[in-house]
Amino acid sequence: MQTHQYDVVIVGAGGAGMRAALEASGEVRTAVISKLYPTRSHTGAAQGGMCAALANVEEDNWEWHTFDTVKGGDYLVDQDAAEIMAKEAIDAVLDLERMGLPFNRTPEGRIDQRRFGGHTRNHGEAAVRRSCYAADRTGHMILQTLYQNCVKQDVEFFNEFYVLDLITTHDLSQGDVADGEEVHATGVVAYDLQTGEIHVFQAKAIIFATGGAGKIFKTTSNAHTLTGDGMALALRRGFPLEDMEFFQFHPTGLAGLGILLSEAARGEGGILRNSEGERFMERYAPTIKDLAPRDIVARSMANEVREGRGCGPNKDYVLLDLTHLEPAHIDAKLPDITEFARTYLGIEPYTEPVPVYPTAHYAMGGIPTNVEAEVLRDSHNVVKGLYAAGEVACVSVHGSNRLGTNSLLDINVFGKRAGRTAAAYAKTASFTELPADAADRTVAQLDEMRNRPDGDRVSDVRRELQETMDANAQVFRTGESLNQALSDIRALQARFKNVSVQDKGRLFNTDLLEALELGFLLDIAEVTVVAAINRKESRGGHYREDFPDRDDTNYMLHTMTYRRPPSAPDTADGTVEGYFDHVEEFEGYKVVLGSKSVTQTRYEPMERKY
Amino acid sequence: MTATLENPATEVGTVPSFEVTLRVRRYSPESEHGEESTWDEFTVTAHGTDRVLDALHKIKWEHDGSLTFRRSCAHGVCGSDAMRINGRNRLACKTLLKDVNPDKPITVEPIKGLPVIKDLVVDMEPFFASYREIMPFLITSGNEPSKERIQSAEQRERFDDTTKCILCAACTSSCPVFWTDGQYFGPAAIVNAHRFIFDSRDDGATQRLEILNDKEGVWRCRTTFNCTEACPRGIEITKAIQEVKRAMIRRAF
Amino acid sequence: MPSAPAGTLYRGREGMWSWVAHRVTGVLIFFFLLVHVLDTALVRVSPEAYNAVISTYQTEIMGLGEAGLVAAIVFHAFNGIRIILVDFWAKGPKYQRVMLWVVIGLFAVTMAGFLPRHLMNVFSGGH
Amino acid sequence: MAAGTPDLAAPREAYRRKKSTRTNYELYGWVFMRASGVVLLVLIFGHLFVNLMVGDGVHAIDFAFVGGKWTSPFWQVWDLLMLWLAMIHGTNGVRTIINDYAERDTTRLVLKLALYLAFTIVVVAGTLVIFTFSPCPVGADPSLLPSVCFS
Ligand SMILES: Cc1cc2nc3c(=O)[nH]c(=O)nc-3n(C[C@H](O)[C@H](O)[C@H](O)COP(=O)(O)OP(=O)(O)OC[C@H]3O[C@@H](n4cnc5c(N)ncnc54)[C@H](O)[C@@H]3O)c2cc1C
Ligand code: HEM
Ligand code: SF4
Ligand code: F3S
Ligand code: FES
Repeated sequence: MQTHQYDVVIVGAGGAGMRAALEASGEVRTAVISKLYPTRSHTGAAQGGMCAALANVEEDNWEWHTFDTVKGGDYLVDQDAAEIMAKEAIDAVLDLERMGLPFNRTPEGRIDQRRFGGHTRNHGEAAVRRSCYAADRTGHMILQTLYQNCVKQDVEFFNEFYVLDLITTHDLSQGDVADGEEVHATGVVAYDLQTGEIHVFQAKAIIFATGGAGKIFKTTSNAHTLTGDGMALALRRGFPLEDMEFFQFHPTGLAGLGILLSEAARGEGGILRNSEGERFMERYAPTIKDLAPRDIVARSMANEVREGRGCGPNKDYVLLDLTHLEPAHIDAKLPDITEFARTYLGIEPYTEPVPVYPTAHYAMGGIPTNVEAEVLRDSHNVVKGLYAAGEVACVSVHGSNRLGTNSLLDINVFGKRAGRTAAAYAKTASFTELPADAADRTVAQLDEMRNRPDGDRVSDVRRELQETMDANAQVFRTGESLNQALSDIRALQARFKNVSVQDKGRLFNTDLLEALELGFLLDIAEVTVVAAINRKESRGGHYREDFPDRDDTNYMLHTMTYRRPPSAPDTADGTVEGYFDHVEEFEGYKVVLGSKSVTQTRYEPMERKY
Repeated sequence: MTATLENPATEVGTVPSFEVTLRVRRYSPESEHGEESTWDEFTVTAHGTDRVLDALHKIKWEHDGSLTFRRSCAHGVCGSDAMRINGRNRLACKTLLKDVNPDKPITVEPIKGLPVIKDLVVDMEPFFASYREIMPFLITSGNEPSKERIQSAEQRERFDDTTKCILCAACTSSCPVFWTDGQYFGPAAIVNAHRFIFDSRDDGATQRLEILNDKEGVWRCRTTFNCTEACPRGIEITKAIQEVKRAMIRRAF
Repeated sequence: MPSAPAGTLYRGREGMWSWVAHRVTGVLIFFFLLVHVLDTALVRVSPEAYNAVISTYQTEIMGLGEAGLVAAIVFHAFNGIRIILVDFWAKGPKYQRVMLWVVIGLFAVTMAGFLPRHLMNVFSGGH
Repeated sequence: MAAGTPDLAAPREAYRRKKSTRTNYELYGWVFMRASGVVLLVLIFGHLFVNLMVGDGVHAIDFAFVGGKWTSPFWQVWDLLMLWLAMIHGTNGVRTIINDYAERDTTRLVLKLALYLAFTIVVVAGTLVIFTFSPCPVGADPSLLPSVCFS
């Protein structure tokens, strides 16, 4: 076992993590721990763009951007955070450009912008060109640019280190904090994949930037490594997760595969058609049609398929039609995604429409933070020295449905803020002594897992989890389907207790890591479903067929999911009688729900029409 | 109920499944074979749109959990899974089984020229060390503009090709010159230098050209084109290397 | 199941094999040149010595070897030009494969012009 | 050749790039290879043509033939240029190859010393021969001499 001491430790080297590192590493001793080489992070897969009201090509301003974000999130957005994000977007883009990001350019040599779903001029009048982009590789360029600047600043990386535990002064999953006491995060425990060695990192400030959890679903645009590690680690320490029921399904995944075709395809003029060749989005969103927010488009597509207007032998997908676009235009603006269609489906997008179907894409929920990226341990208190940014966090700027291009923005704006506040805090704070047994739990877990005799295969349990999530907690949900998912997850949690790994070695044991990741997935799926069962309304990405309407009277609140000991009271901070009071008992713990109010500044909830 | 498909994996059209055999080169110092490499054969059932990565996953998940390889994005954008498939460097997640003649066993080996850690996993550190040496970041002089730097669409186009690199190392580890002693900077480092040398906003070209005007720099490239053929991003690597060489010559004469 | 461990040959394409050939021919020519200069130097010793050595070139076996040498030079020379075009002509890298076929074509034509005559000389016994 | 040698010995040692020289040496070498290549193309093809194709081909080569050629300054310069360019070109080429394949420093050093020694001997010998060559050595068998000796 090795121990390290850093002022700031950043977990995750995706966009959010590296943006934070650039802020912090110049100020204090900083380490970035990542289970992947930084440039392998899934930020690199993002395609379409990053929006900011630069107004380089047409009139635009950050207020409109705020409004679109709020409306897109079906009013569950914390509007103070959305305002900050929209305002700081402009600098975030300019920062990146100055760091060297090769944006596409206008004829005048400025950063070019294009249309994207849900982004409008003057509060919904028409689509506006707000997304700054580099072909359909914007995320790739952001990730590369940030990494390049980390190289420039000599940021210290621990690559292929898996963080497996968070060390805190209190374990809230075991009991409450006494009044007046502060909860501090003091370090993390990491596993060096290459050697199998355990490393304990002591830190004054820790930033979680571990990305999403798309692998709880089967059909997803997310990487194999997006297993919700950061969220699960926080949850296991008794910290809440916010709005987990809201998961975004991106309308245009390659049918059957889930590989994403960016919304930019529609931003550049692509059209969705059903088996009758009809441009069906005209019926669902007459004003902005194919560029409606993702939840609406995904639902419309699923509905077309359900009503028998799907295409293909099984009538189970719709078509994304680019054939009316100039091949040269496609090559210039959408080179990668058309290549995906060719490589993976053997379809030539110049001449044939591409089969698409919604794919699990983005977790709107996550570790709750305030606008300074400080992690909350209930609806008002922060955890000292713990920060989160990026997809792992819930600020909440996306509410119940994220607008396209707002996540690359989120990781830059709040990544920067996290780095800044963490460094500032680390300058004033001192190290907290780590308990001598800080790593014991992790070591025991690893040994136990490694030495377990024959049991279930990790892959079987994972597959069944993903299948039940796809079948029961996807675009359309009902109380019944969700309860089915929950009971499946319960059974799988039980089986997980004796899954066994075949690789018993120490070196590069990915078999073992997959087993641990499965544990994270199960925990995340569990709270996602519990929160979804509890929210008896439809809003944004969460659509309940048994409650098809939005219910602002009862549910204009963020869900907070806590893991508590079985003996703890059934109520959590912010419990609302009759609504957010669901409790699920599991073996050894229970999941308790509370709420957090939604911050509204200038926009009153309205009906969401496009 | 939900509109989720009964069988969401249903492919476009009906694709028959077939049996495919993979011959994988194994190396695991902890195993009974010690420092010796061995070949293992596995036969799995695959479908029409399955990639080599899917087959490797099937092996790992259904046959031998100890088979070790890197992967993440599974669609050719993260650069994790460059390996030698039927003798050529490719990304496992971008190589359809049906395109590599599944009638015969498909050989899978780690990329060449970097130290093997386990099975298909190699130590990437030397590769990234070369990358870091060419100063892969924008170098500017003068004051930061308050808004963006101006760059015309043509100037942006000039280095577009080399911005696509995902640092997968397929090129460098396909280069016969790199195999010999591993001291050569390798095509990937040159590609990333090219990306900045030809960026109109950058002022560090001289330094980078100097770094690559080295015994182990661009002059070691013998234009074998293995790199260009291996690049999963379709970057014209040899062309980029030649452009860097010519830039150096222009500077020297 | 496990068979003997042996890495396979890298399946490079035209570019790689033409480089291998260029290298092999280059070395071949180099060593021939060493010998050739030294034997030519014998003209300094005496006409007899020179002619004695040179006459060994005039056997059939050496004649065939010489044909091989010329082939090596011809390939190396034409491929050298191809490499130079790859280096200095902007479209060179794009057409490298085509150019290799041109090299092979030119090689065939040149050898077709040279070989019959040379072999005739070699086997006809000359003097 | 080494291109595809099934070198398997597997896991290599990690390495550090050695401190290296940043001069224009490799650049000039590279340019020279191309420039000399083009010139050599002409020189060698001319040489081969005259020696092997004109008249009786190889069988025509003897002391008289060579001596006859070198009485002309044109062929003297031609052959001298060819000798030098080909030797530098070839030596530099072989140097590259040694750099590629010799992994141990001592091996590399030994091979290169041998190479440069060979280069020196051959170039010196060749040059001397071309310049100090007398087509009509005294006391030689007249039937072996070129016709110029009798005019
Ligand atoms: C295909 C696709 C296209 C997208 N397109 C767009 C778009 O056009 N516009 C837009 O705004 N958004 C887009 N998004 C969303 C956006 O890309 C992501 O939400 C965002 O990049 C997440 O960044 P991140 O930094 O939070 O996480 P990631 O980039 O996923 O990084 C996570 C990091 O955490 C590390 N990590 C995880 N777990 C551990 C652990 N246990 N220990 C150590 N390290 C760990 C990983 O190694 C990685 O470095 C897209 C997403 C996808 C999947
Ligand atoms: C006939 C005209 C010739 C031409 C056009 C020519 C051209 C070239 C070129 C362009 C190269 C550089 C290749 C590279 O950098 O990849 C080269 C390499 C080489 N040449 Fe020549 N050459 C010629 C004659 C010769 C002769 C006469 C010799 C031998 C003495 C020779 C020996 C070599 C060697 C050994 C190499 C190095 C090969 C390598 O590094 O792979 N060449 N030649
Ligand atoms: S240039 Fe191509 S092959 Fe080389 S590292 Fe980059 S993407 Fe991979
Ligand atoms: S494979 Fe190597 S030799 Fe040059 S053309 Fe590519 S770097
Ligand atoms: S897994 Fe990302 S490139 Fe293959």
